[in-house]
Parts: sequence; structure tokens; C-alpha cells
Amino acid sequence: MSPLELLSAAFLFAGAAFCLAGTVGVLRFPDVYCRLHALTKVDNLGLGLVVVGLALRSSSWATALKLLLVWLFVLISSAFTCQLIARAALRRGAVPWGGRREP
Amino acid sequence: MDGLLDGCLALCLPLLAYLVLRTESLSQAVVLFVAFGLLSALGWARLEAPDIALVEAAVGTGLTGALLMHTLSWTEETPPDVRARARRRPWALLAMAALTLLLGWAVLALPADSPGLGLEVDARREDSGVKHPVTAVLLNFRGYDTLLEIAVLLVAALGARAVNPRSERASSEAAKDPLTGELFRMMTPALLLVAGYLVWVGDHGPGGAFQAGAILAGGGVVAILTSRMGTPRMSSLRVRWALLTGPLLFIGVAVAPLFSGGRLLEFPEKYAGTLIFIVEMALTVTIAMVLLMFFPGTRPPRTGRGSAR
Amino acid sequence: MTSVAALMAWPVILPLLGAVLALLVGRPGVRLVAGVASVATLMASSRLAWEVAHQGVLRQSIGGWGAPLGIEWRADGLAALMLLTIALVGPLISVHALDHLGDREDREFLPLWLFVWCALNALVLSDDAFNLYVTLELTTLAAVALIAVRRDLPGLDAGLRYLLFALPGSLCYLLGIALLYGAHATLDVGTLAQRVQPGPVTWVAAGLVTVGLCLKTPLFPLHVWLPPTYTGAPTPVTALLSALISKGSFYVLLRLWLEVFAPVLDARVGQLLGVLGAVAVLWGSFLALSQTQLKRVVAYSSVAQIGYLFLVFPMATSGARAGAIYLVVSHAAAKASMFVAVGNIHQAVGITALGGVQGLAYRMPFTFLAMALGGISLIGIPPSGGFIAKWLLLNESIGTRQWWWALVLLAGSLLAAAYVFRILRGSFLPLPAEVKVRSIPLRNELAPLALALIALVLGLVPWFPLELLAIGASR
Amino acid sequence: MNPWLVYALSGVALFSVGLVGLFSHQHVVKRILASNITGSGVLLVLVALARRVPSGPPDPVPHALVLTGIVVSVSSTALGVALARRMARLQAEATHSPEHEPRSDGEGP
Amino acid sequence: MHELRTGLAFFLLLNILAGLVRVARGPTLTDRFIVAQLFGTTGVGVLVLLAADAGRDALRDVALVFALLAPVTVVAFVRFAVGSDADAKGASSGPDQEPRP
Repeated sequence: MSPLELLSAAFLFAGAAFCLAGTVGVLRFPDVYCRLHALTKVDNLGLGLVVVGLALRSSSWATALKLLLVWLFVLISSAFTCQLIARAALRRGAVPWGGRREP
Repeated sequence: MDGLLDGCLALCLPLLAYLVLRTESLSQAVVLFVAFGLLSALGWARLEAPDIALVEAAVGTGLTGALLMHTLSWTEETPPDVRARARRRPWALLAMAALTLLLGWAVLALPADSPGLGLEVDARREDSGVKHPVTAVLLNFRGYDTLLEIAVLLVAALGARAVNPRSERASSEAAKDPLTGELFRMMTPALLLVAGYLVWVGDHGPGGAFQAGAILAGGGVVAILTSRMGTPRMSSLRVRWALLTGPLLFIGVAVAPLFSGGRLLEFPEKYAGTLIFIVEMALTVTIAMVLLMFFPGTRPPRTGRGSAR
Repeated sequence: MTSVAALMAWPVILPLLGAVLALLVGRPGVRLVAGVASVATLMASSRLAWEVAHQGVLRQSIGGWGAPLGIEWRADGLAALMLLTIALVGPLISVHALDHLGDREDREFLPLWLFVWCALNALVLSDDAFNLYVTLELTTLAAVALIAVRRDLPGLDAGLRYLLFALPGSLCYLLGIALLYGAHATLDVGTLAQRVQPGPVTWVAAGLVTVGLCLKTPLFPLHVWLPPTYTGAPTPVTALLSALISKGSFYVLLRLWLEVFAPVLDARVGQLLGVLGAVAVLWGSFLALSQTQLKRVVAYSSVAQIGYLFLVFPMATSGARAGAIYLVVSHAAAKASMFVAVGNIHQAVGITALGGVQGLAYRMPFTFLAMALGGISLIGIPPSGGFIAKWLLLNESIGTRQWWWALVLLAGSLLAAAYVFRILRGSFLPLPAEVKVRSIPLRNELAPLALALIALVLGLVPWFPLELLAIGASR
Repeated sequence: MNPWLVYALSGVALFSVGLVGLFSHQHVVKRILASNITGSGVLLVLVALARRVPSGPPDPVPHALVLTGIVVSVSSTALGVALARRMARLQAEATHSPEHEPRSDGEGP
Repeated sequence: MHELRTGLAFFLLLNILAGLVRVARGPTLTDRFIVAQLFGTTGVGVLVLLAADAGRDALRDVALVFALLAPVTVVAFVRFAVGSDADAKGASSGPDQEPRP
């Protein structure tokens, strides 16, 4: 395995790990807002690291560029959508968790 | 690893479908259905059908998702038939299993190595004027199906607008929301770019009018939701021209050979590629309009939620 | 412009073009465009039928690609007769619809009807199994939009009901076609007919196709959607549904069954379809007899009349085929005339109960003359198309030594006579003084009469249609 | 097992689940979802059939058929939802203001 | 590398399945919708992983479209499912109520 392959594999694994962390977060966190926080980890870091790992080994610049574009779209959309979802939840009266144990 | 991935995906799809239909809350069913659309897109991807995955992505996340969210605003949360269904559940499971076995028996009896019509398509693709085989089948070899399919879209748009004719705009408060406004401004150029790219790429790779039209419609849905426009109305002449230029052009291209002794949809070999491209461009607009007409506007019912039997 | 390509293309393209243009011009010119398109399509259809009668079966490959790759059209005598039926019955119904529906509905009804016409013509001509699916779906969606065109609760309910039964029907059909494509790598009906072999794929595919199309037609016991849909839809739309749209799926079933499946299936499957048809005849007629609403009587009568059509499958001879097609055509005319007459009655007195017709024969003579002539064809008394059709079926049932079908035919006729006379009897009683009869336009009185006359003429000069039917009866 | 067979069987199972679901539900949105699932099953079978030869590109004809099928399925879903929505609104109006009945043609039972 | 990427794609698919638990538990529509968003991003990840195989470049376009259109459903969700901005109190609107802990 070449160093580049190793680096790429490392990025891919790291990305997958963040995806797992995000999923666990969505499953375990106590309220809507915390779960949103977990979701953004997948959007930003999980997908980001996977994209970087793939871009390192991509055959052409165009491919790498398209991969980064995918990530960029997800980043922008994630920034807006999380804000929107959180606001909607707040307006509907979901009270943020104050550090108590989940009932 | 490939086998594991395929097996897991193939197992999950029916499971998810069962969950969609089994759950008692409608909101749960809708979210599961969105997930089902995503998984089926992955299935298309695994089966090397990127064209279909593109359509699933464009329609599923854009239009169908928004449409289903919209249904949540006017249907009852818990379907009225929960108790009745619970009684019937063992019967339903048995029927599903029996039907699956019967149909599976036929599938197992199919020849396992038939190439279908792949070789024939390959042999004639040169004459079709298009490099991508799926586009060649869709717009040239079986272009007549596509012509009728456009009629299907028009009929559905006409029917959907006929029953909900008024174009409803969201409250002015929604229009002023800076967040969605900024989102729309950032999305628009990207949407136009990707849609144009997909029409262009349809000639030699997966893409084409329907995919591009569906993406434009996705942008249109956001525009409707943020009160930048209303659902297109049949009563507006401009809307009708935008809707019908594509079909008229397609019909014109289809019948033109008849006047010079040719057959319906027989494109002259030299111009086939160009003609198909022009028709695709015009159909993109038509398809985007039709899909937007499917989207029923934004105002939740004034009188509250009624039951939808 | 007399090439075979043009001959076969115009009956499909003209209504499509007409529909698109009618949508484009909107309210002011919609009637004009639809009228021109109707006349042009009628001419194109008759021209094609004429050529078939003189030249025999016509074939055409769209785009010039040829069978396995492209789509083929095939016009035999059966297709020509169906084209003529649609072109005569459909416009008469739509003329009636102009006054029955409001001005607003015009804008939607006329383009949608032209789409239905395009779809049915395409369906009749198509020789490609998947193309048939597309035409079936186009018919279904246009029919749903038509049923709901008035936006009232009964119409919407009827439209949804129809959609949610017709959709699974089409999907069953599509899965059957997918299996056949998987086994034989072709969608061309003629090629499929040569390649199918007895085996699980063919059996399951035949089952799926049959169940799917029986759901759409519908055959007993899948008919549960029919009475509420037919009663909820606006009357002209019901006439279209019963006369033409339900015949579309039956036409597909008949062709696929007789050409593709029958040779490789056990004869007992045909018997099963025949038994279901017979039950439909008796059960539908019985229910028609026990209804109190005028429209429901005619709707249940459709269940019964569709049942007769399925008697063709156990006999599966060319005579039985001719009889079934003859019934399709004469029932299209007769039932359309009955439904349009019901629409007139409703328009005149606003009463839907069976008793509401009391005395109306004196005020609306043409409408009741049409009702009587249509009824004669439904019962099968000479001279009527219904009589010829039943005569042919009766002959075949005795010729193939399946005398029990003859009993079904006779029993069905007796029951039909009972429910038709139940309607007509009341109409000749004296008109109650308190009933106000609104006058309806003469055009609307003449439309059902013209339809009923078609059924009558079919009984008087049966040789032309029968000769036409013999063209290309077997591949 | 070949991948195509796995997916074809999965498609068949989807079809069965959807079809049975369609006829065992009363709720209109659920029935529309069920018909969508049934359609997906059929389309999955078709696409799987295109992939029976593992080497080389898949058979494009089923892909084109499926694209047409998806368009038809989207159209019928949209039409069904539009009808159901109008019905829900009319029913809501009818229950909220009993003196204002929705316009009825009087032809129904 | 192919095995590694396919394996990771499988792993991401398992993540999606695990997310179904949250859909079942809810408790509110918003929670379920968050899972749908999670599915979307994970699905994009699976698609870009699969697209790295030779001859499957078109799947990157699919991922692009998924990423691009993801906000559409969110905007629709915010507008309809949670209730319009006008009745922000939300006491009686919306398909299900947020619990107040």
C-alpha cells in the first residue's frame, strides 16, 4: 500500500467513525437540539472526511472538484436546515434539555 | 463485501416497505417512506442504473418529499382504521408471504444469463444519433412511449390543477423570512447549473430532460414555499405556453417525416442528435412546469384538518 | 400522405395534438379546437378502417426500427372496428357533456376527453406490451381527472376509488410483462406469441396480466369499485367509462389471451374466467333489479354486461371472439345511450330515484326512445347489436358443447328484460301534476337517440362489421 | 446467489407487501404510499433483469422502461394526492359549517 | 481499495438501519425528520463511496443531486408539518405535539 492509499484509508475510516458517532448521537441524545448537533457532525465531518479520503485517490481534478462540490452543497444545506429545524422546534414549544437525565 | 451490501440492501427494502405500511402514525410512515426512496436509489446505484438513481434522487428528495410533508398538514395524524387493520394483520402477512413465494417461483425460473436487448441496442446505437444507450432507447427507439408519457404528465397536471385551481401563496411573514430567502438565493444558481449540466450530459451519459426538469422543479418548490411565486395556473397564457411548447415541438418533430413519406418519429440520421437535444431542452421546461403544478401551494387549510377517508 | 405510416399515425396524433392545442387556447376556442380535432380524428379513423377492409392487416414500425427494438403498430379488422366505435360513440357523448357540465368544466373535459381518445386509439393499434401499459395508464389518469372534473365530493371519492383500483391493476399487468420480457427478451406481442412456452414464468405472467386487466375492466369479484364510481362520476363521464374506457382493458386482455396465453395454458383456466363471467352476469343483473336509483340500475347492468364478454375465454373460437367483440361494440353504443338518457332525465327533473321517471316518456320522447332501443340491445332482442352478439355466443356454446353458457345467456337476458322494463314501465304512467319538467336542448335529446341507433343498425346490417372482424382474426 | 436474483426477489417481495397493503388499508394517503411501493417493486424487478450478464454494460431497454414507469408513478401519485386533498378540504368545510354544504350534483346516492 | 470502500458503504448502510430506531421512538415529528436528514447525508456518503469504482462516475452526479435538493424537503417540512409560522404557539396545530419536559 502506498502512503497515499494509507492516508486515504485513514480519512475514510475517520469519516465513517464520525458518521457512527452522529448516528449514536441521534439515537442517544436527550432532545431535539442535541440530536441536531449530532446530525451536523455527520454533515460536516463525517461526509467531509470521506470526501477528502476519496478525493486524494481520485483519477482527475474534475472528479475531485465534483466531490468537493457535493460536500459544499451538503455543508450549505446543513447550515440552513439545522437552523430552520431548530427554530421550528423552538416555536412549537420544544423546551431545550437542561441537563437532567432522560426520563 | 459486495454480496453483503447487496443482500442487506435487498433485505432492507421490503422490510422498510412493510414498516411504512404497518406504522400507525402517518408522520412516521412519511419519514420511513422518504428513507425508502433513499434506499431504493442506493439499490438503483448498485444495479448500475444511474439514470434511474438520478430520477429517484431528483423526484424523491425534491417533489415527492415536499408533497408528502404537505399531506401531513391536511390529513389526520392517526388513520381511523388502526383497529380494523390490527385485526387483519395475520391475514395480510400470510397473503404477502404467499404472493412473494408465487412470484419468486416465476423469477427463479427466468433464464439467468439473458442479455435482453442489450446487443440489439448496441448494434443500432450508432444510427440513433445519441451516444448514451438509455437516452437512445428513450428518445429514439421507443420515442413513441416517451411521447405518450408526456401526455400522461400533462393529464396529471391538468387533473391536479383542475381540482385545486387556486394558486395559494404563503403568508407575507413567510416571504420575509431571511433564512429561507438566503437559502433560495444560494440554491438558484447551483440548481440552474446542475440542471443544464444534466440536459447536456444526457447525450453521452446518465441524465436528460426528466432529471433536469425535476431539479428545476425542486427549486420552484422552494420558490413557492418562500412565496416568491404561486403554483403555476392553467388560466395564465404564459404558463400554458411554457407547459405546451415542449409537447408541440415533440409532436411536430414526430410527425414531420410523415409529410415526406417517412414514418412517425423517424429522425433523419444526420440531424437525429440535434433534434433530440432540442426536444430535450423544450421538454425540460415542460417537465419542470408539470412537476410544479403537482405541488399544491402553501396555505394550510383554513378550517383545520379534516379527515381524509 | 397516403402511406401506411401516415394512415396509422393520424388517429393517434390528431387527438393528441387537438388536446394540446385545446389546452393552449383556453376558454374561448376550446370548443372549436376540440370540434375540429374530433372531425379530423373521425375521418382519420374511418380512413384507416376503410384501408383495412380493403387491404387487410396493416403493420407499421414506428421510427423504422423494427420489432424487438422499436414499437410496432398493427391494425387488423378488430382494431379497425374499435377505432370506428370510439370515433362514433365518444364524440356523441362529448356533445351531450357540453350542456350537461358547466362552462368551466368544458375547458377541462374536452382536452381530457381528447387525451382519452388518443390513448384508446393508441391502445387499439399498439402491438407492444409495454406501450400497451403506457396507453392503459394514460387512459386511467385521464379517466380519473374526468371523474373528478366537477370537484364535488361524490366525484372526488369516485375518482380516488377508481385510481386506487386501476393503479394496482396496471402494476400487476406491468409485472407480468416484466416477467415475459425477462424470459423472452421482447415486448412485441407477435414475437411473444411465438416464443412463450408452458412453464412457471408464463403461468404467473398470465395470471398477473389477467388479474390486472380484470381489475380495471372489471370482472366479478373485482368489480366492487364499479357501482360507487359509476354513480359518483358525472353522467357523461360514466358513459365514457362504461362504453369505452372499460373496453380498453378488455381489448388488451382479449388480444393477449387469445394470441399469447391461450395456446400454452390449461383449458380449465379459461373455464374459470367463464365461470366468473357467468356469476357476474347473474349477480350483476340481480343487483340491477334490486336497485332503487336509476343510475345504479344502469351501473350494475354494466357489471353483468362485462360478464358476458368473459364467456369468450372458455370457448376461445373465432366465432366466440366475434361475438364478444360484437357485444363490446353494441354495448358501447347501447350503454352510452342509456347513461346519456339518464343524464337527460336527471337534468330535466333532478330526481335520481327509479320512480322519478314517471310519465316522462310523454315529455322527453327521444330520450325514452333511446332508452328503449338501448334496452333492447342490452336484453338481446332482435333487431339489435346485442342480439347478434348473443346469437354468436349462443351458437358457439352449442358448437363447442358447452351448453351451460347458453343457459347463462338466456337467464341474463331474462333478468335484463326485467330491469329494463322496470325503468320503461314507469315512464308511460301519467305524469304527476306536481313534477316540474325543465326543457333540455334538442341536441341533448338527439345524442342518446343517435347512440341507440348505432346499436340498432349493428343489428340490422351485421355483415359489414362481421367481415371486418374476420380480417386478421388469427396471425 | 447472483446479485440480480437477490434484487429481483426483493422486488417481488416489495410488490407483494405493497399490493397487500394497498388492499388492507382504508386511509387514502397510506394507500397512495402502498401503490408507490408496489410500483417500486415492479421497477426493481425490471432493473434487476437488466443486470443478468455481470460483465459489460446492463441492458438499457428495461432502464428506459423504468424511467417511463417512474414518470407514470409520480403522475398518478400527484393526481391521487391532489384529489385526496380537495376531498379533505371539502369534508372539513362540511363539518365546520353545516349550513354550507359542498355543492353536490345530486346524482349520487 | 474496492473492498474497503464497499465495506464502509455497508457500514454506513447499517448506520441508516440503526437510525430507524429513532424513527420508531420519535417522540415528535421533528425527531423523526432529523433522522431523515441523517439518512440523506449518509446516503450521499454511500453514493460517493460507490462512485469511486471504475465506470460508476455517474453516481457522483446522483450524490450531487441529493445534496442539492436536500433543503427542499426541509423547507416544506418547516412550512407544513410543524405548522405555519402564524400559529407559532403551536398548541393545537401540527400533526403531533412537542412534549414539555
